[in-house]
Amino acid sequence: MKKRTLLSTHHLLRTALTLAFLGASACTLAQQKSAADGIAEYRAMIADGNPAELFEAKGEDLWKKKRGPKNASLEQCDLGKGAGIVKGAFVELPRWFADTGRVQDLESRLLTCMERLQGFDPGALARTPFGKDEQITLEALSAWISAESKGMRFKLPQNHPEERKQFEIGKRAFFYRGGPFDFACASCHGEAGKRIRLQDLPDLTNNPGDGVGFAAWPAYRVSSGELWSMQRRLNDCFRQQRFPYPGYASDVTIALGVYMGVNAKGAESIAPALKR
Amino acid sequence: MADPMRIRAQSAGGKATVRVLMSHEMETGLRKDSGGKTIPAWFIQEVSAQLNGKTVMTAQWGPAISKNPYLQFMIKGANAGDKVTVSWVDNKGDKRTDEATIS
Amino acid sequence: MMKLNQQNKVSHRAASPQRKLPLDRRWPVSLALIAISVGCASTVPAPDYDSLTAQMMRSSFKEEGIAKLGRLDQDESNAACSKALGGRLNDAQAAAIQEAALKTVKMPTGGEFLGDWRKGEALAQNGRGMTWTDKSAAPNANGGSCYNCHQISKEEISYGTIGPSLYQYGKLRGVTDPSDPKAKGILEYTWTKLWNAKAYNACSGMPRFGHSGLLDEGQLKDLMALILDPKSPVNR
Amino acid sequence: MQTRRQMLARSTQVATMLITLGLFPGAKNALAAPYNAGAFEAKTMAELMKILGSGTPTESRDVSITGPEIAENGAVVPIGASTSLPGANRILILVEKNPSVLSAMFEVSDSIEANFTTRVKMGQSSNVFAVALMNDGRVLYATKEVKVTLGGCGG
Repeated sequence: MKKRTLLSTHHLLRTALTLAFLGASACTLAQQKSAADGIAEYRAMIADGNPAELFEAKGEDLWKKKRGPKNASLEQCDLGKGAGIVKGAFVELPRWFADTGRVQDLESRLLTCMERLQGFDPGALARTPFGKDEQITLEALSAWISAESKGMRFKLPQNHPEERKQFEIGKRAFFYRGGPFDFACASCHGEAGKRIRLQDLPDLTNNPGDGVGFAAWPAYRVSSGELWSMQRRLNDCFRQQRFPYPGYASDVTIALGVYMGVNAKGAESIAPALKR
Repeated sequence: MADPMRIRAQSAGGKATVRVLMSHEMETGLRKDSGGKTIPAWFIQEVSAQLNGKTVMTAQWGPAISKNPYLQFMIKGANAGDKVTVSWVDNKGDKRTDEATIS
Repeated sequence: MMKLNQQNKVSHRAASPQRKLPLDRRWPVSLALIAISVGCASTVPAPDYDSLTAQMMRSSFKEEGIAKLGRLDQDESNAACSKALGGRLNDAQAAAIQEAALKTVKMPTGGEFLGDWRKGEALAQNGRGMTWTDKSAAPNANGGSCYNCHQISKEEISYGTIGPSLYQYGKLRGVTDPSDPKAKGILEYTWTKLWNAKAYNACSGMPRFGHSGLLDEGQLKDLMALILDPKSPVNR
Repeated sequence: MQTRRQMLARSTQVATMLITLGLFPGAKNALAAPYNAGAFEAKTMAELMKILGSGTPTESRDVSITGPEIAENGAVVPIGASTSLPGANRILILVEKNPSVLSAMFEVSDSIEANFTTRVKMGQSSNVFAVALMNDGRVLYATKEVKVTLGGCGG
């Protein structure tokens, strides 16, 4: 709701800016260059002091705090490297979990832990809108857990047949065209060196580089002042793709996570990053 | 209760650079929700910092400071091991104080 | 949208999850192929990822506002181009899709192709419409999103590069007088591209603005004027 | 919107409360002035100076302002304000085209550098100002234009 107001303000801002530029007359190429440089300078100025740190601190607290109907902490949660091991877990997710018989990403795994250890209803957690109630918990937890693998390189396991199957299905979901615009994930992220407006688009069919694309989420969004998890990032991609609404931690989001994560092999994680 | 701040304080050459992140909505009071109702203003108005218990800085802020505010300032005559305390109070009277040791 | 869905019916059925096991009907064929090509029947066939994907898409999404589940339906172009995983279609398949797309194009009534380039510029700037947070799916609620992917007027420096630059589109194609019969070819070509871009490129990444009911005839004329009117900043 | 009087009344209340709570141990020294709600409602720099009881501002090379040429998002614009001159008692950060010009007002003490960095919201492209109020009554400023833009698509 707040978001709508914000978006329309942005729209007005951009219109105003366009009008301002209509008055300008310098060479397009030079303008292009300076705009890109200017934005790079801006990003460098705000890089130090990423408010994502506030969410990391909160996430660490929430991990250790006794909560939920069972009044238990998440300290015994197995994120794939054994109960309670957080460091290095993030750069290997999504992966196969024998106890649930599923491939899970960070957030669907957190739903499992919050259900089994703390007694929360995972369906209710998944239905909670982003930025509200226990979703705030999930966002903070993903900020902290990802931060514990900061600087490490992605190496998703592909040993289990189900992990390989999810990669194949995720690839097909990535190229799945639909909706009134005929868009797929690949429409924007299938090729290197492209932009939407001035925004660089990472090629997610390959490793687009350290701290880019898959290796940059969760992130603090400057525009809304919120911490966006990968689930929320994907949700907004599908919104802009003009698709229906993807369920939180639904199969398609996990399969896409496997596809993008495996492609990002070797990329250094900078999550939680800072994004426009 | 408000979430804790993140305070980093580093000394060099007898001066400490203090960088603070605060967790706050900083709502301007000018935005409307989807129903067209104005979202009431809610923002940090006063910030202060102390070095070993002595006030060295106070500031007044308006709603134009960004959400989850960032502040950087430099304290003279501060050394590693000294304590820096930062406090804020918002327009609803909510407040928060956190402490960090200068490194 | 209605049109799209009707057209989709044939291909939609093939991928529909209601048909429990489309696999069953495909196995004998693929097994036979394996037997012929490898000459060994002990190979374990790979799962049918396309069907699994189709089922997963169905179960993962829910309707929200104007974004109904029918948006997951694929017509022939979308189904074929998805399946190609970013690769090219074979020539015959591409030609068939393009031919079908060309037949969908409705030329403007009264033979007038160009509207107001100023309105066209506003539409090109507007990237809104058709998401689950938009209230209406009617053309007047939609922008053209053109600058998201194309350079158009040189004054707007915030443009995307997914599509080719359209700066001086008309000028480079020698359109000095749009009413000249010599310009008719390029006018029709451009109109067709805007109406249904799949008419020239089976897997074009551009939305089918006319065919999918995203923009109405008046709006398309305004976009035409933006890139073809010699008075538009794009061509000056 | 609150009237200015209501805001003033409330901020006095808050200040009183703070002093009672002992939250500002330094409240008794000159540093902690009560919240100046009026200053944060001023629409122009001239109006602001009147409210603060200060003189006419003059541009000075001894005051500096840092900020980006282009801000990718107006919600977060990093701005630094400082002066190399001794004898500054306040440093202000102003955004000319915001609904109210004053964003932040820092009190300078002997224990602190007259150098502050924070992040402000900008509704549109605008000039931003760093203003130093000097003990001798001079009001010095530096200014810089920041363009506000947005990347990404409009959806």
